[in-house]
Amino acid sequence: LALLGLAVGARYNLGTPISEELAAQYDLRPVVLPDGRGLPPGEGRVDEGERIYAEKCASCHGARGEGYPFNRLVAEPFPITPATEPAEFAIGNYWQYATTLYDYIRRAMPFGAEGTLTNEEVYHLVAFLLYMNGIIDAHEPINQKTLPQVKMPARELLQLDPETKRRFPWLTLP
Amino acid sequence: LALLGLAVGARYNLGTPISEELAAQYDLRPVVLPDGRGLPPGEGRVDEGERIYAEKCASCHGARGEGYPFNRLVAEPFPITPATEPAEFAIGNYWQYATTLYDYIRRAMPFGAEGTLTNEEVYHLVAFLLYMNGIIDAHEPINQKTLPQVKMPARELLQLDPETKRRFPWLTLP
Amino acid sequence: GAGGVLGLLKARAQTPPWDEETFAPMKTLGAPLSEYGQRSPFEEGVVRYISPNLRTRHSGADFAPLEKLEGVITPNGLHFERHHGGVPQVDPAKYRLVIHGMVERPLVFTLEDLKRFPSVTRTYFIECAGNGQNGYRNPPDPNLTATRSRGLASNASWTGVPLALLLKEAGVKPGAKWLIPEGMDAAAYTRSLPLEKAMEDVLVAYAQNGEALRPEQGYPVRLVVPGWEGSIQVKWLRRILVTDLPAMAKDETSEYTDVMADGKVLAFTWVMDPESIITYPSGLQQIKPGFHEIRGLAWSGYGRVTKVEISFDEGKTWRQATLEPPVERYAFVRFKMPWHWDGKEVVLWSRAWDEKGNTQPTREEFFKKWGRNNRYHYNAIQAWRILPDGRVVNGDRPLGQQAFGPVGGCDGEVFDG
Amino acid sequence: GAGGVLGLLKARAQTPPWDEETFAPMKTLGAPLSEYGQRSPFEEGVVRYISPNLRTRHSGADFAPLEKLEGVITPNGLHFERHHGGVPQVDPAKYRLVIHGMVERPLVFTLEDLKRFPSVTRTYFIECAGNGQNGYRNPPDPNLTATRSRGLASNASWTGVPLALLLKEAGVKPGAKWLIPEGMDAAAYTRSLPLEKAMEDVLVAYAQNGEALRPEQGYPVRLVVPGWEGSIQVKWLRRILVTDLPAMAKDETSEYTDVMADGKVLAFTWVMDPESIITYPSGLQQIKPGFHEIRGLAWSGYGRVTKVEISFDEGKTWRQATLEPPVERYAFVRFKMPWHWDGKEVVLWSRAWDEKGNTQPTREEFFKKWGRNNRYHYNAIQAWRILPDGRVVNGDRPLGQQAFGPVGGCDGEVFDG
Ligand code: HEC
Ligand code: HEC
Ligand SMILES: [Ca+2]
Ligand SMILES: [Ca+2]
Ligand SMILES: [Ca+2]
Ligand SMILES: [Ca+2]
Ligand SMILES: [Ca+2]
Ligand SMILES: [Ca+2]
Ligand SMILES: [Co+2]
Ligand SMILES: [Co+2]
Repeated sequence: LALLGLAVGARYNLGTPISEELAAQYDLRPVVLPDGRGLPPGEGRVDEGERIYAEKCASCHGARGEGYPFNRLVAEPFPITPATEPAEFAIGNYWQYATTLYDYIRRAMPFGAEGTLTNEEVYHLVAFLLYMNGIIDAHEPINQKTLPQVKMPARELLQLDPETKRRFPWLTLP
Repeated sequence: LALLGLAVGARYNLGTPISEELAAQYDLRPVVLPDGRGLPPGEGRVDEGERIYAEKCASCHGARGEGYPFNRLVAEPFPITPATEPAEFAIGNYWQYATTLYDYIRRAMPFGAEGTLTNEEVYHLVAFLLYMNGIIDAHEPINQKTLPQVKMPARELLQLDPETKRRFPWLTLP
Repeated sequence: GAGGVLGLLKARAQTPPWDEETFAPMKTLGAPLSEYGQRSPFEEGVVRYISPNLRTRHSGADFAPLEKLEGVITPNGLHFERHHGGVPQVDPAKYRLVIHGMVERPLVFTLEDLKRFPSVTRTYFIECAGNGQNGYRNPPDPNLTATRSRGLASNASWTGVPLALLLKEAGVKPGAKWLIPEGMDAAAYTRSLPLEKAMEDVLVAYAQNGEALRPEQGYPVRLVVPGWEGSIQVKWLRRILVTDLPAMAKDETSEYTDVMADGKVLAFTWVMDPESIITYPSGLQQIKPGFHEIRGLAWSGYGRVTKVEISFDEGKTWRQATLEPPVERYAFVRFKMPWHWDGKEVVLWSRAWDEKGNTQPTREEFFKKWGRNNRYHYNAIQAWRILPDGRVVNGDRPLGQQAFGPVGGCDGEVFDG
Repeated sequence: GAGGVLGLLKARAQTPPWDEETFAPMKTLGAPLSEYGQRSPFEEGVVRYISPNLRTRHSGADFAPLEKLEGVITPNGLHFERHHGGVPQVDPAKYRLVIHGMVERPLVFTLEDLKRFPSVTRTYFIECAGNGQNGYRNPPDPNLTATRSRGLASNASWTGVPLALLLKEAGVKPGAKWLIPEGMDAAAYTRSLPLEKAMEDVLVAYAQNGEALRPEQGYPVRLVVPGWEGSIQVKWLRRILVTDLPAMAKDETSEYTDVMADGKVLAFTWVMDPESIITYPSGLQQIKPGFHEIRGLAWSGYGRVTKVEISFDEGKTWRQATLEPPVERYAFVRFKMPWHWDGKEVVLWSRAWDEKGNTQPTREEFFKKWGRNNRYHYNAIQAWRILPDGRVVNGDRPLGQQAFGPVGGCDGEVFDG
């Protein structure tokens, strides 16, 4: 019976091909990779970030990022120790990749009005938060090129889970 | 560790013993067995049954048991054949044990007011329905002793399912 | 913006699976945490099928929507229902089970007592003996669905205490052979169950798929009698009389007895015969040419399903489907077969085989043995016909000229009509 | 009448389990057939536990009521919840999944497309990496229940298409190593998943315990990643980016990383360690002397649970519990042990072993390796203490004098406080 002749490995011909152009349109909040791919053109400045932060973020994260009612965003630029309370974990002492900040703010903030920030606004906020955490100077511009270069203090603590290393020997942390 | 010393086959000592007297009180609608056990004292008469039937049953089963809106209760006193439509199945042509009638009426009728008939009323109704189905004469009294003796025409059709016979060789139909 | 690209796309002959909304920005915060989750409102159409003539009745049955379900677990809200006097509401704190009759120590158990005993959780199907009744129609119903063909069956993970343990606790007296379980529904429903089966694998169950039994399935306590017809698995169980004779209760004499083609009437046909039903593609669905996975359910009251076969030529040749593990005894089994539909009319048959070597008959074979006016234990092969336009309809062929039909296994109320 | 007999009975010292109502005549007709069954009103108290401080929040978690459930299936309405921006309401007709990035053919799938692929149904647990967080408290919380100890885990029969098939359909390009699945919740939640795991056993699931996914579990489509932490099993899945680097997303860097006792922070601790929790008797329950069946749940992200042991002397000696079949890989297993409680104070411990030889540490052992300010992957043995009056309380012993506690795995919102 020829009805059942489905060769192993053959395609099922289900789903519809979508052009790169349409896929890009579907890509509403592009993923930012640690090497900077996914970052848009544009540039952020600390002072402009400060202004936007006060308007759109401070009500949840505190006037200077100290937290309340939601997460603390600002910490000293030294990594945490095992004695640091998790409530104190924040960008300066715990975040390991600066690119994550761009990805996450564009993706998920401000809470309740996600997806409303422009790419440029996100750059400003990232610059401001990196500055507040003592990671960059007030005048350092943040863009496609500079952001992936920013070294986060907590990166030196980060290691791969040993079981993950065992199962995926090729895997390294960026 | 003595904590776990539960001998195989030992009792769990769960549940509370109940006296025969209390169990009888819990036995709200006693099971009537084909040999008559479970039948109460008392006696039923066809004419009295006719009166109760008209009052409490006819609205659902038809003035003379012909059915509508619910089951037909009256049929010719001959067993069904494979050509008989199931809607025609009724006491005279399909019921195999007269005791079932007592058990069921006391247990489950009148629909919506179950458990409201007295033992005596049930006897009268059984007598009336057996009479209407041509199984007994108008003057035959129905009681603990006579009811289990009543032969139902359809009993001769009834056989044990062969698989049941195979699995439970001791099993016979009363 | 999306306009330009989409304008271009709209020109294409075949409508692509996107429109403006596909590219719409995501919404804001969703619903907060909730104590007991409900289905998506978009799933409200997945319901049990209630025959229009049974909607206002208190004795009747409704069907699990088999073709809308995946895997083998029937969700509790969709488990088929069958009752003879409506669903009683029972307060678990006031619930009592009495075991009496031919026992050394008549006992009364609270629900808490029952839960303290060693427990067993097993997945078992429960099937109404009246399942398949629509198969008695001639000519066959063209609008049949998998639900209306075999949906008086469901499958759940039941938890309870083995009835054997309760009986040992009460001490069964010599000479006892039968149990008469009784429900606390309005009909005080009773049946007769051989003690031997109870000692083997019957459960006094209090949970269904992890949570308490649903009211329609006997809350707080029911019997689960693996492999046997649903009606013997007494719900809302209030007592068990231990005795030496069967009761020959109304529902094991006037109902749930089988009128055979030779005129005999069989009593105590307890074991449910092997069954299978293709749920995809099935009646009233519509498919497109190309790849499909044929999916279905199979079960047998004789134990394990060993094999399910599918025929594309009305029984001339058969191909073996895959059974998805774990394949459990007395439980639904999901079978599957990859298939490429070329757009030509075709009829699909399925048949299950069980560990005792039983399989399903064709309709002709079934009616040679069972009477045409029987109401129970229909388990003939169900055929589905795929029409060239992709519509799926009942593929059963008429048997002769005579018109007949199921006039009901519910005391004159047909299950489905 | 009942009065006389009952009057007599009332004189007895121990109250018997009956009163006037036990002997009350049965009620009349119950409820008619219904399209979708609901729980008994008497079961309304069986709900997920929501920490009082999370009731109004849109990012949080709630707990499955483990000690109120039987068997291994978590009912869909009681499956634990965890989300970062509330539960979106998704129209299945408008739903699309896009696979793009390093693929030969970027593809868009409708829900119907996904269901046409070969399907798999398997029972898998899903556990939040933050489960067990209450174990970080010192001194231990005396009011801990099994729910609050380990209820951020649930177990369901999931149906879906293997992600491997969708990836083959799109044609993964050489050099691709990672997938970035994205949710359609407000947070457009993303994580990084190695392609290798996807090719092995990851499901793109659309059904849960037979019916469509519940909204809280990702309706209409989610990832199921057997054995791995819940947060990587992206819900409301809208697209998968195929790429060569992990995203190092917020929830795999700032959250769901583990602060070890030696000061290192571990990334990608995906596999869930073995767990067991005695659900009966457990915290805040009360038992009577006599027979009890100790019952509990065990699972491991390393595969099959091979053994569960129970200790009655805080780990000096161990006895093996019975595992109830079928024992499936990456799934809850129900363990049981018959036990006679003599009324003396006793502490119960349980520990699970898996097919890779892993077991659970004591609290001391756990904290030697994992930091006291970590928030995830707590899997130390949970102790329950039975007091002489039968009350069951947290049996964990305090560790030193220092008070500490879980300050939250939910971005500063504690799960339970
Ligand atoms: C209405 C409240 C609210 C507003 C306004 C808000 N946030 Fe947040 N923010 C939250 C919540 C809640 C979380 C935690 C989300 C979760 O559970 O994943 C969060 C998390 C974050 C985090 C991650 C913190 C961590 O270490 O995990 C960052 C960074 C952040 N917000 C930045 C911003 C910025 C920048 C803005 C303004 C554009 C902003 N937020 C506005 C509520 C808010
Ligand atoms: C309100 C409607 C109603 C009334 C009143 C009623 N019945 Fe019924 N009867 C039914 C229904 C409905 C059934 C089917 C029950 C089931 O599904 O098991 C039935 C079934 C029966 C049967 C079984 C028929 C068979 O062959 O299966 C008998 C016998 C019977 N009734 C006798 C009586 C008697 C005697 C009375 C009066 C005391 C009575 N009924 C009053 C509705 C009624
Ligand atoms: Ca039968
Ligand atoms: Ca059947
Ligand atoms: Ca009848
Ligand atoms: Ca982790
Ligand atoms: Ca854990
Ligand atoms: Ca954080
Ligand atoms: Co019936
Ligand atoms: Co989080």
